Amino acid sequence: SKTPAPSASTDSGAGAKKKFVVGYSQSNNAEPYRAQLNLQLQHFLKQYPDIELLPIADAKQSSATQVSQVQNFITQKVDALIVSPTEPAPLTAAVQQACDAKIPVIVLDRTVNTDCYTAFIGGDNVLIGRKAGEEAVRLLPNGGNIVELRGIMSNQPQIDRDKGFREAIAANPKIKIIADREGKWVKEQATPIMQQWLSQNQQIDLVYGHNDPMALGAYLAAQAAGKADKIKFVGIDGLAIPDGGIRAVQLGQLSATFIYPTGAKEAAETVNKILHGQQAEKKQVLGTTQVTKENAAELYKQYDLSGQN
Amino acid sequence: MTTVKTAPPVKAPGESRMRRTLSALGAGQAYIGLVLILAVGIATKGEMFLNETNLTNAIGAFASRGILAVGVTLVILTGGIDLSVGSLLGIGSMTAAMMLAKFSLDPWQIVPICMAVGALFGFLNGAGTAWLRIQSFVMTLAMLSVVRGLDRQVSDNVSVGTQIAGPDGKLTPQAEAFQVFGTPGHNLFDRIYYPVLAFIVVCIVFHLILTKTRFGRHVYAVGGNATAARLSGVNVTAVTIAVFTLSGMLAGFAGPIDAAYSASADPQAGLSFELDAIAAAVIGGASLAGGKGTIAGTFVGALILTLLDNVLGLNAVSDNWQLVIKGLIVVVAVVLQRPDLFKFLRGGSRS
Amino acid sequence: MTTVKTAPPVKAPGESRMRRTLSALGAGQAYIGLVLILAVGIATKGEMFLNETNLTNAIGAFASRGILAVGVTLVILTGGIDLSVGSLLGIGSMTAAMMLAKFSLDPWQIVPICMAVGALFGFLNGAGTAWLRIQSFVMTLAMLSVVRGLDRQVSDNVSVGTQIAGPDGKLTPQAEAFQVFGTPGHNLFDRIYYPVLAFIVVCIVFHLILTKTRFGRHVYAVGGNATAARLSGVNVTAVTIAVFTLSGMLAGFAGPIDAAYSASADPQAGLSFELDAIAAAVIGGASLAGGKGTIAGTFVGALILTLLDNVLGLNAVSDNWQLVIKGLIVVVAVVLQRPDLFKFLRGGSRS
Amino acid sequence: MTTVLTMRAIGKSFPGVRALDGVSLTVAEGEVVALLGENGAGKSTLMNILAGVFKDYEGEIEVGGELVHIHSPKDARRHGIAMIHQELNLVPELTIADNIFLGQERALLDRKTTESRTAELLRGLGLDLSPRTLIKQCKIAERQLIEVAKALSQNVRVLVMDEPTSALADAEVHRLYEVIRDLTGRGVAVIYISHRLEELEEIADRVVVMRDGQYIGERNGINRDELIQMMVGRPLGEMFPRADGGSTGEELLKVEGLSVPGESGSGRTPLHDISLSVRAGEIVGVAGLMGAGRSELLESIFGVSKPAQGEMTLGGRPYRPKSPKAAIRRGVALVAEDRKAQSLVLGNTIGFNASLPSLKRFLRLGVVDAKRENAAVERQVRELRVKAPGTRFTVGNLSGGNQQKVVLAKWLLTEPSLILMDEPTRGIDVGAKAEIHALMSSLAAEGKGVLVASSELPELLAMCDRILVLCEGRVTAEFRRGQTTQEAILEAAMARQKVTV
Ligand SMILES: Nc1ncnc2c1ncn2[C@@H]1O[C@H](COP(=O)(O)OP(=O)(O)OP(=O)(O)O)[C@@H](O)[C@H]1O
Ligand SMILES: Nc1ncnc2c1ncn2[C@@H]1O[C@H](COP(=O)(O)OP(=O)(O)OP(=O)(O)O)[C@@H](O)[C@H]1O
Ligand SMILES: [Mg+2]
Ligand SMILES: [Mg+2]
Repeated sequence: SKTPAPSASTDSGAGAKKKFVVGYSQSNNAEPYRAQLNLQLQHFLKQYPDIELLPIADAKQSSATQVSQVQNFITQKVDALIVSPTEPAPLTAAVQQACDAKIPVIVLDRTVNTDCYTAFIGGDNVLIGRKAGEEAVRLLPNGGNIVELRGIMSNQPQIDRDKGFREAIAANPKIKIIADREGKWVKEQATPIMQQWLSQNQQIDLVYGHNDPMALGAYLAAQAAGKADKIKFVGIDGLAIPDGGIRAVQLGQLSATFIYPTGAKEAAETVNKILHGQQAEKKQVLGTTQVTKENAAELYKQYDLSGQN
Repeated sequence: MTTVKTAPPVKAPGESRMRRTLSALGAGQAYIGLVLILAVGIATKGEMFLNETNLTNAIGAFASRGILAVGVTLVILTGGIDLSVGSLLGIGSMTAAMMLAKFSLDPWQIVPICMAVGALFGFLNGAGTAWLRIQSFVMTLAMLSVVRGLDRQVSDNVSVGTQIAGPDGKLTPQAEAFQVFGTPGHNLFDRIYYPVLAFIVVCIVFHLILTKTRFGRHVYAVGGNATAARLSGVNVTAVTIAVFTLSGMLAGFAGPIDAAYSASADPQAGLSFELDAIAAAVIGGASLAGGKGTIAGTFVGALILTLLDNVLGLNAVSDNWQLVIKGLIVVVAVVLQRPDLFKFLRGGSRS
Repeated sequence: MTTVKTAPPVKAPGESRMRRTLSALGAGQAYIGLVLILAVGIATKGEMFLNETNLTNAIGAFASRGILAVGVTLVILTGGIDLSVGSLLGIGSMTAAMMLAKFSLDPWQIVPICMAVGALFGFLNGAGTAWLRIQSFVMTLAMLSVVRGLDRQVSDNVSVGTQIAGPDGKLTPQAEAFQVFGTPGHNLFDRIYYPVLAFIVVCIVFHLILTKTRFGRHVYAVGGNATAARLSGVNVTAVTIAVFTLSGMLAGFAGPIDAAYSASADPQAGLSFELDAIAAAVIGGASLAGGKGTIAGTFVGALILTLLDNVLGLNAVSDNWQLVIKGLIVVVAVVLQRPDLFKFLRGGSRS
Repeated sequence: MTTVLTMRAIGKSFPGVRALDGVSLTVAEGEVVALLGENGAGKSTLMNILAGVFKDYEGEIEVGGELVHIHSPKDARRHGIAMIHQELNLVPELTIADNIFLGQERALLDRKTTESRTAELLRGLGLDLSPRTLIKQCKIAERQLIEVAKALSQNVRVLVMDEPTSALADAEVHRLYEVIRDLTGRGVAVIYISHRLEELEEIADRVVVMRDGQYIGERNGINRDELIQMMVGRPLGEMFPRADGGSTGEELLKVEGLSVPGESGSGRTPLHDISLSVRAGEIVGVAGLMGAGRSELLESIFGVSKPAQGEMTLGGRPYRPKSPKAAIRRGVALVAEDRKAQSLVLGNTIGFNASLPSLKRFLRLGVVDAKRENAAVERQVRELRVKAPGTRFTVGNLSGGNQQKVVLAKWLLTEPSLILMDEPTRGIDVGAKAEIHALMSSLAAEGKGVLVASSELPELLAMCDRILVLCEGRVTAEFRRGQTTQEAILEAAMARQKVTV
């Protein structure tokens, strides 16, 4: 690659009306959270008429695929690149290549191990885990037993959501995590695990799921065993889809969930700024909102994008 | 002197009874792997393991995969393989959830539709294998990809819930009815979990088809020696297409069961279920070379897989060690249940 | 009278030359699928597709899976299957990263260790298949699980980076050297991407082994007719164990390549790579029944898979449709490249 | 003459079968010893032990006066023992040269040498094939000769031939005799198994007879009747028990102008403009050299390959079978040439195989009535005197001749009106052969049509009302019963037409 300037790349398009081309490599489309992110990003970028988002590339959870996707985008000489890495390390070199090719890179959601990117936008999983832990402490004032459904063990969000949670519940020594298993982020995996926990006849007071589907999978198992009322369920993600966490809170299935911000809006704004030569913040860490029965309806309306695209 | 010649009687009555008992024992051998796991379960967890709820839960979690395994067994018996069943289950579950969410169809309308969808793709698998003579591994791997793509496209990558609430905040009658497919806690006579029932019924039906009908014989013949089958008047093409279609149909049927189990259809539903299904068949004694295997074996294979999971889970074995131990026990179970185990241990015996 | 008998000349010199040309054409047939994809790539994206960097990137992304495919081809040729290669690549990559991170070993020390680790597990696969007579599908599926569990256990479920910085904040010399295994951007003579080179070398070596050595001949014989091979004095057991060991060894070798490519060893690395590897072999014409297939075919199969991905990606086809189109094109490619395509199209031809 | 091989008190058991019991055998240098015995007598088992097929056996083996232990084919080869197995054992996807030198290659292959050696060996057997031809493209008779070439490729002291001629026609058989004489001239000992007694007369120095896994006795001269008596334990009457010229009825099958294109490289012979007819109650023979198209003709009539041109009628109605299924529905049966590849599901039971084409007969409400099925199979199997412990016995474990009987049973159960037989007595002992001949006669007597292709001319001469002779896919002669001789048939079989390409 012979280092073309980012804007020079659209020469072929010529003419006065210049359209910027943006590529986005998503780590895995088929997670509800990421599907939502895609939807939002498309929605927000549409509001900038001179920006064209290429069809979103789905790495299907494979770092190797994602690296070649980033390389494809470099080959296509996109004007800006957004990446949601599957894992930090594998994408580092690819992002470096984009950087060398003078293509601005926005890292969305998960980090990479290089500073050579233009902006990072993402949630703080340790923070969210901590909030969930604080909620658990609040829900179990007299202490109690918690079971934890983890995401894929080696995923960074799993590690962070676990870390923050454990930090927070240390506040009450009478709260104990009595069991934890890998639910792999999947609802269907969580149900039998919860069933086994229930079979072990231990007192379970709260289920902490690293995402809403797992918490809900556990809820199904508890409901079947007639124990759903005596157990609290806390999840993370808070998606505004009919099958998502906000609705589950509204229905009383989850005691609480925490919105893991997609950052789509911020990403769209940042892309626009960068493409027009404006300064953009290098690191934007997004907060979270706790979804409760009270604010659920309103949050759903706020984040619901169905019908807008 | 002719008497001497005719002497070897094809089946002396006394001998035959003994033989039959022996061969029944040999079949008993096939259950050793299962017995082993049951024994470990009971030894370590006793009542906690060996109670109706736990066993129902364990088998229920595997029911949809078990149903896939029955279809896959048919295909394997003819010497093929079906890698697309996981995706077909996925599209079946998505079809079911959408029919429910968008059109408020009743269960008895949903099931035939899902089965038809599965059968259609299964038919294409069969057509590609039998008519285009593509190796079934490639054909069904391609189908796995195509169907998963379609599934994700129609669902827009968003999971579709099946617990549809009406304006009154309660489940609609259709959504209520849909739960019988397997939302945990919905049982026949408050005891029999529907998916387990469905799995067992499917096993029985296909066991009868394979053992009692001409079609069943033809399935074994095609897998045992396709040329000989054709020269014996078997329509090898038709049999091949039929087994793939049936496998697809069963996967379609497993769709709503899976959707009800999770109370939602995930665009990723059924991902890599094909491996579990094939594993159940092969652990149950089906030979990937074709011509050898039974539904009973597949049933046992499915039980081994799911009960093993359950025993390890109840014993709170860590996730990583579960992977290790599961692999080891599968090997041990397969070795133990070979019919010629004793001969094998004594050494000897060729190829 | 015997003179009359010997008359029918089976090989007239003129005819033989024609025959050979024809059969060479028939081999050319095998590349039609690939040519088709290249044509689509060039037609739709021209220079953007057909340039060294892009092709290198595309093939480089698949290199480690391509190496797995070579090993898997060996196993398939003997009539077996190896599902464990993805996990073995995983443990190979973890071994490499740990050797680098914990013991600061040099690349030439790391590679043999990784290959030995892979070969060890491969040997166990072979032993289970040949000695315990477990179907290789079950044996390697169990190994897939066991090795993944071990991989996750030794790594404590945390990925291990390979870009180790020394006290001066720069990469250690070993980490620097490790990058040649395939960290993107590290090329031989600034042009040749090492993993692509490694893949091609592995292909050539194993092509020669299969076509020029006794061992290669025996591999084909075992897969083509194990009984005949045994009766001819071929040590079927040894050949079986050898191919699994080699497959494991190659997977171990692919480990550091994958680790360098990702600049880290993920405990999940290699997940479901086995399907890609087997698909490459089978698309390349290997028959799962054994005895039929070539390394050249597998190489073409790997190119088809990875270039297809690349073309679809460059054309910015949406991912869901990519899955659909990919499945369809694989089917078309496989149909087009069958050696008897023309005969097949004319109808007729019986199995 | 010095003794090269001594087998002493050899015994072998399989589950439920005592295949060999205390059998001894000695063979001297340059001697041809024939092993004779009924199907299932244990001949192949005895020789398989010698060739290292089985890991364990009872008894002792001495080669060249030295006690040896043979537990693998490699051991056998080391002691200079080579065997041509009864069932063909070649790798279809490899070339002839690769197959011949399989297991004896150098670590680095030497194509040139092996191919030129192969060409030499093939020439010696009168086979004009390129060493690079794939086995799957070779005809079954060619494959059998390739097996011979494979055995000859080694430096042998003892050569075992287990029915090496079962797929060969006379000309090839004589070529094989020349090869054997050449070998014995060089001091090689040959053990020769065959059910064709007339072959033994020509080639064997000594005949050893086995029955039910035991040594019965041996003779130096060949006295047919005595040998048969020893083999089957009773005198056997007429070998070919067909009364002269059976009365024939209506025309059953009529074939006119049948042409089938061959496929290059598939080993199939094209057929040109063949016309024939078979009447009810008639046995029609088809003679020809190997590759003459006999099998192809029968298979075409059975709907295996679609004819390009020609008309057929069956029982007066037009007959154009699209598939074997259609043929079977019209009451046609084919006893195919290669029982292992074309006729049997080896891994399944006798009962499964026997009832496969006739299951329709046993259906009740769409379900197979196992009782009726079993009864019918058992009756048929007993009638044909299949030697097996029961109908649930795995076909693959039967002796070759008994497998052939299962194939016959399978087709008789379909109650065909026209039965096509391709080498029906291949690998069948004299006793059983007589039974099959009797069976053919009785089928004809029942008013069925029989069309039989065979490489054994005496069989055709004795059994058939008419004999068609094929050469390179054309009918070159037709003889009526009693109006021809072996020589006349052979001449017609070699009446090659000048083909202008
Ligand atoms: N692998 C096996 N398992 C079980 N029984 C076997 C096996 N091989 C041979 N037998 C049995 O051993 C007996 C002897 O068989 P063998 O093949 O030696 O007969 P044969 O004399 O060669 O007969 P034929 O002339 O038909 O070839 C038969 O009853 C046969 O069924
Ligand atoms: N590649 C093959 N696939 C299937 N069958 C084959 C193949 N090669 C040969 N055969 C068999 O061999 C037969 C060819 O023999 P053909 O009809 O030409 O001669 P024939 O007179 O029957 O002589 P013989 O059977 O003695 O060789 C085919 O009809 C078929 O039964
Ligand atoms: Mg024999
Ligand atoms: Mg023939």
